[in-house]
Amino acid sequence: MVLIDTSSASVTTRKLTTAKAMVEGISQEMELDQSVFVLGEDVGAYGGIFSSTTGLLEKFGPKRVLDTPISETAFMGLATGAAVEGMRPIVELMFVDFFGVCMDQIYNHMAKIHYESGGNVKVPLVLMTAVGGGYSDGAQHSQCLWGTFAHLPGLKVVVPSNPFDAKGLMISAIRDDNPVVYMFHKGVMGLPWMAKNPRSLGAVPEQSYEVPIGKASVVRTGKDVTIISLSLSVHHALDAADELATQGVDCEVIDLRSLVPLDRGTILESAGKTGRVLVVDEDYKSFGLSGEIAAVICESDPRLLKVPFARLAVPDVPIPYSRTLEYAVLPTADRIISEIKHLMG
Amino acid sequence: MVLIDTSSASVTTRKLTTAKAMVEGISQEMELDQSVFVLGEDVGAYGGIFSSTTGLLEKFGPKRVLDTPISETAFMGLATGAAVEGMRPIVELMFVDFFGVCMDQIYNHMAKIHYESGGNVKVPLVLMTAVGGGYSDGAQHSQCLWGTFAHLPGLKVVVPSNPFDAKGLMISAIRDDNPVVYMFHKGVMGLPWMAKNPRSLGAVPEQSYEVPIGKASVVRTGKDVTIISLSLSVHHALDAADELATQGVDCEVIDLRSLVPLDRGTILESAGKTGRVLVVDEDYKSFGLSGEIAAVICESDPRLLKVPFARLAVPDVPIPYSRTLEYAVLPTADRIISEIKHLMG
Amino acid sequence: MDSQTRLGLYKTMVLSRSFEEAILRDYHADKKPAWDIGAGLIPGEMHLSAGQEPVAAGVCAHLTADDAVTATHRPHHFAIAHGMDLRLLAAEIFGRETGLGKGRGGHMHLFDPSTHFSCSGIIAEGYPPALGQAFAFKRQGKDRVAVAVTGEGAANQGGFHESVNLASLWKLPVVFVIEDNDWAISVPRDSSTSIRSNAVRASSYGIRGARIQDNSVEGVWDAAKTAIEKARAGEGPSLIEVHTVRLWGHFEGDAQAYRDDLGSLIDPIPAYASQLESDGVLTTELAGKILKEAKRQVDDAVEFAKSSPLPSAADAEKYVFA
Amino acid sequence: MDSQTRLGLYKTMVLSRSFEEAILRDYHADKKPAWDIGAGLIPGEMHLSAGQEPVAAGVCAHLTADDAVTATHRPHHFAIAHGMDLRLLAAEIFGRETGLGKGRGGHMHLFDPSTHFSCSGIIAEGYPPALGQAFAFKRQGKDRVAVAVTGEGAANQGGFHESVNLASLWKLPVVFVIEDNDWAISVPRDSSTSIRSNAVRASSYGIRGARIQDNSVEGVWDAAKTAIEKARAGEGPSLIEVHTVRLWGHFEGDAQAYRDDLGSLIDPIPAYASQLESDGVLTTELAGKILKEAKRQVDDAVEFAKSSPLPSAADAEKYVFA
Ligand SMILES: Cc1ncc(C[n+]2csc(CCOP(=O)(O)OP(=O)(O)O)c2C)c(N)n1
Ligand SMILES: Cc1ncc(C[n+]2csc(CCOP(=O)(O)OP(=O)(O)O)c2C)c(N)n1
Ligand SMILES: [Mg+2]
Ligand SMILES: [Mg+2]
Repeated sequence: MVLIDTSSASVTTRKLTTAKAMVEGISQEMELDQSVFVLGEDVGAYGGIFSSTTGLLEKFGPKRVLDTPISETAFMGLATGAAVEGMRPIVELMFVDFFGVCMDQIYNHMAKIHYESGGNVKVPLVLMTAVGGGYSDGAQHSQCLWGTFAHLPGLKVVVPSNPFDAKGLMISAIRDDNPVVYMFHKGVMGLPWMAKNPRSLGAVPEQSYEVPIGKASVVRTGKDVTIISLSLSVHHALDAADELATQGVDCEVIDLRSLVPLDRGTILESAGKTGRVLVVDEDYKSFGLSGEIAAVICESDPRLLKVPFARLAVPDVPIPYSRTLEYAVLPTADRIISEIKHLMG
Repeated sequence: MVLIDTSSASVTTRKLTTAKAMVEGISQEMELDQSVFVLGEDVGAYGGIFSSTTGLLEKFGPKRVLDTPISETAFMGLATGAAVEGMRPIVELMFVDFFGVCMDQIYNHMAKIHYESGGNVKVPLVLMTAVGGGYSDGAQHSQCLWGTFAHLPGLKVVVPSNPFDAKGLMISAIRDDNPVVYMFHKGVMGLPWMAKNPRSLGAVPEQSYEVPIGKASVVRTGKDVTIISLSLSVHHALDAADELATQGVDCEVIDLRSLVPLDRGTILESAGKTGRVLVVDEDYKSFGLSGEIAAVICESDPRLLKVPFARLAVPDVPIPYSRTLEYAVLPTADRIISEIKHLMG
Repeated sequence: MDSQTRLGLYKTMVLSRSFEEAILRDYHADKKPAWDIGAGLIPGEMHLSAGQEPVAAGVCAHLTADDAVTATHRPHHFAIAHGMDLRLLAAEIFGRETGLGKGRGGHMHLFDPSTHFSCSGIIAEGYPPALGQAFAFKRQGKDRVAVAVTGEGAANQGGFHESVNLASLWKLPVVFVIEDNDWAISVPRDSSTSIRSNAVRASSYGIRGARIQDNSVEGVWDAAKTAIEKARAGEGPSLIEVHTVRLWGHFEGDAQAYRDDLGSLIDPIPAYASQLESDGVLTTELAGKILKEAKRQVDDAVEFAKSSPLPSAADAEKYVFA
Repeated sequence: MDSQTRLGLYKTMVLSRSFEEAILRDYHADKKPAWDIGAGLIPGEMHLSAGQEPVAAGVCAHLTADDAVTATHRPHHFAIAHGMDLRLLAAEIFGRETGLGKGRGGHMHLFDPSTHFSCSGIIAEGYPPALGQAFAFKRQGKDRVAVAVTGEGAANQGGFHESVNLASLWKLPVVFVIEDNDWAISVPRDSSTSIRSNAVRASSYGIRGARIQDNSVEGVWDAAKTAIEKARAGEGPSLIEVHTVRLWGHFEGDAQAYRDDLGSLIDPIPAYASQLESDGVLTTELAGKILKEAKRQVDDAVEFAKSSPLPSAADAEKYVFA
């Protein structure tokens, strides 16, 4: 389904960080389509606190790359209104943790207008936002919250884990006629000032391409156990799978890439194959993604599961500041390994 | 666990509506404890749009029952700050649908301060709010959203379905040293201007009593199938169970009463007994309560389920205005019956 | 002001009132004997704007269908003054498949692409999207404007502050309108607002502010003329507060026990009629013709609505995504 | 102003600066060679207040530990001026079990019951809880006050508007303080705020507003004196904006490439020292003693922090509920 064949000779790729891949996707769409513009806090001269807009101001100027006041309700709504009038805004919420100051604009307006209008009004925009912890930013700057967004109808929710997907999903999101929440984990951006992560740098085609929204990716095939994950946790899952392989456990790793739509087919197929499922989710455990996956499986057929369903997620505690505590609640490769061992009995 | 023995001769009960029972709980606590006060929009002379505060202004005066401006961020935060200084506010968010204008105060402050302070600061307050649809109030005034609140750590979430629980849970909530979100469905209040509902009127002790937070109630025992539900849907579930009984299907009905804490024990016990589970939930289907229950069951033991897990919830669509559409997405007794028949094979 | 304009204002107000009187009848008709808000041909909350017509008429007289209006939970007078097709409006209120939103939205959620009209059931939250419409108009190089409406109660919501500041900063062609009807449900203005006039608040944002007393449609017309011309000319936003009157309660069914000034309310429509009559612009006969024509349009719209099909339950999940 | 008071202001500023210099050193010490925000003894974002000490010193001089202060993501100067135990503060910043919040909160989330101090990492959202503290004080019949702080960038957030309106309406004993350091991360004031001075906005709420230029600690002291006395006397809230200076970047690691006025910034502490010296209140010797005493306290606190245990991973789920 990926609309570019990266093995073809005509495709030129370079290694880019996730952040640079995202920006390239935005930039290419801005060149193609005058109605695309970017707004948010510190997206201009600063280039985005997590480098999601670096260089765009220089390239496209202040009429298309706009620093806003710290007025999320006003500028989220501005994005919605501009989208209604035919523009295609990309609006950044600096940290997803700030959703509470503007959630009404997001879920009562952006998300619902298309439905309330009986399909007569479209709201094509991208709401991009930084998620995730692991660097001691505390309870108000470290959350994932994709479960919160996915629970409310009317928003697509995409969560890239690597440079290739980041660019392709950004392009798809911009071209989508719906509001798409694009959640990028700070830890996958490849930022020079955060813990280095080899999977945050990868081959990205120069050309424009789409990664379809709603299609999970089986990033590692295996027969013993299925790890369903997304965003930074995919990296940990792959690290764990590498380690487990040396111990004779063959893990399949699924990168969901999008929560809405959720790729139920890929989940069910893999669960059916391995009979053992671990969800690894950096969002809060209860009433979120991990539960939804349990429901998907057991409303299809609970007998798919040879052993009890398992989930590794933040155990319903605000993200602690101190590193010892934070790493006690975040999913890590080590904890994935021990969960898998437990599943293997 | 209910701290009053309603069968005892010394207990005097009267039939009250849920709204009156709630108000009585508030009123008795206000008499006992000077630090309890009530604030919100139209809670004074109007008595609460859904009669959650009727008569309190007359009884306790404007220093303890305060109409606020339409400034939810300011007055939610006011409640939090007052609680930190030793008061016990009851703050009303008129419709839960408005959470988006003040969610930051709720989940970044009210919910997290206790944790962030390392347990040094307590935030004892009740956030009460009206939920639910069924009377054509459209996409911005008809939601339940308990899944949204339950997903975020630090808030207890209670959801009474009847007058007895409404009073007892209110008293427990006021006495609790944590922020408790108290969600009352408009359809269970027994309002004279809404569709009548016999279960919204019931025997309520005159005395003060607590209903413990975190304990589900098995409101009907049965052996064939478990219906797990809450709030207004419990009434529909009981109606469906009555009807199904005449057809030889014996339903157990669980009223969760609280989402946080979630009474996993009662869920697992019943699922283990019947092997057939239907969750009936007026909140959105995906990434919410119904998924969480699936996870609870299948992380314990997927073989508890003799047939696939089933859930009847709002199918991820904004609540439509037109009655035909709204009743096509809400859980109704008829749809519960057909789901159960399907489960019974 | 010329007579044609004055008559135009009068006609708009009469049309709006006639429409709401018809809705009022049908809203209450089939909720008896036990009044049930969810019952009848028109269920749900119903916020009528009777008394506030001068605000909508005075403002919208300066707009074309290319200009945007975002209204509140009390939207009919603005929808009608801005030229919404009455049939689509009525059919939406009756929850029909032929309605503006195919029955999905209802009376607080009207979205009309052909008049760039929208509204919201969340107070003050109609302001921010209006900024975006104005932003788009500006980028598209048009002199179109966006009008954003709230009540005086809503002006104490954070979205108000953020929106007016941002519009001023970016010199967006927006006209902010506050309908001060003295009440926010049961809460009087002096229990919600720390100052007497929201026009004062304009100075917090470096924009022009005006307050129109007496619910005067011509006063509104004047102030809106200036504000809209300035917005079209690229001079940025203005704020207009109108002291108006809520004739019929917050929503239908509101007994208004909290209010004891009901006897002193002045209905602006007969008041304006007398003024026009004493100025020789209107005669009893012409007034009759205007009313008759309004009723004809309204009857047609209501008839259209009632004879339209309800949406099919099978389609309930349509339109979540484009 | 008497010499003791002036010296007191100076000492407070020096203590705050000394503390932040120590934090600055330890923050950067172990993040090299590849600077990693999550590494080292003090990980995470670090917003230091150097340059803004006059605001905290001038305001808090009028408070006792019974009064409340809610500060921002940049809270140290207020925490220190309001008398927070330096050991608890340092240990929290180092993420230790002995910290104010047992290492759960971190530098943006300081909650001190003994000085009624709190802060928030969400801009402007510290205002609303301050109203509640003031409300409680009023109900308890005490003349205690609550001081609520934001930056000039935060003043464009909805919570600002709602809070000031409500405080005015209910005549709550709150003093709103705006630290205008010209910048909100990379966004200069004139790109965020549609007017020159937030003191103007006070008139939108019918309260007193003052703006202090030149980062003058004595100017702040004067204005705060009036505001706090009025609040204690039941005369309701005031707003004070101080034009101050952010000496060290938004957070540590901020290269400030967006800013070209760094050369012209005036450090208020040496500036005040010279003023006090030329007024004969301070000598070089006394200044040395003050600095030495400050450093002693800071060293003690940092030593306490570093020698304290880290929280145990097993306790991560404690304290979600009381
Ligand atoms: C954010 C939010 N809070 C509360 C409400 C409930 N509510 C609906 S209308 C209303 C009163 C609005 O008063 P005002 O703005 O003066 O408008 P009016 O009804 O007088 O036209 C309230 C409180 C809401 N819709 N949205
Ligand atoms: C609601 C919200 N939006 C955005 C941010 C990110 N942020 C943190 S500090 C800051 C700038 C604040 O500027 P100002 O209020 O002037 O305070 P200063 O940093 O200058 O002290 C921003 C945008 C936030 N913390 N909260
Ligand atoms: Mg009003
Ligand atoms: Mg600043």
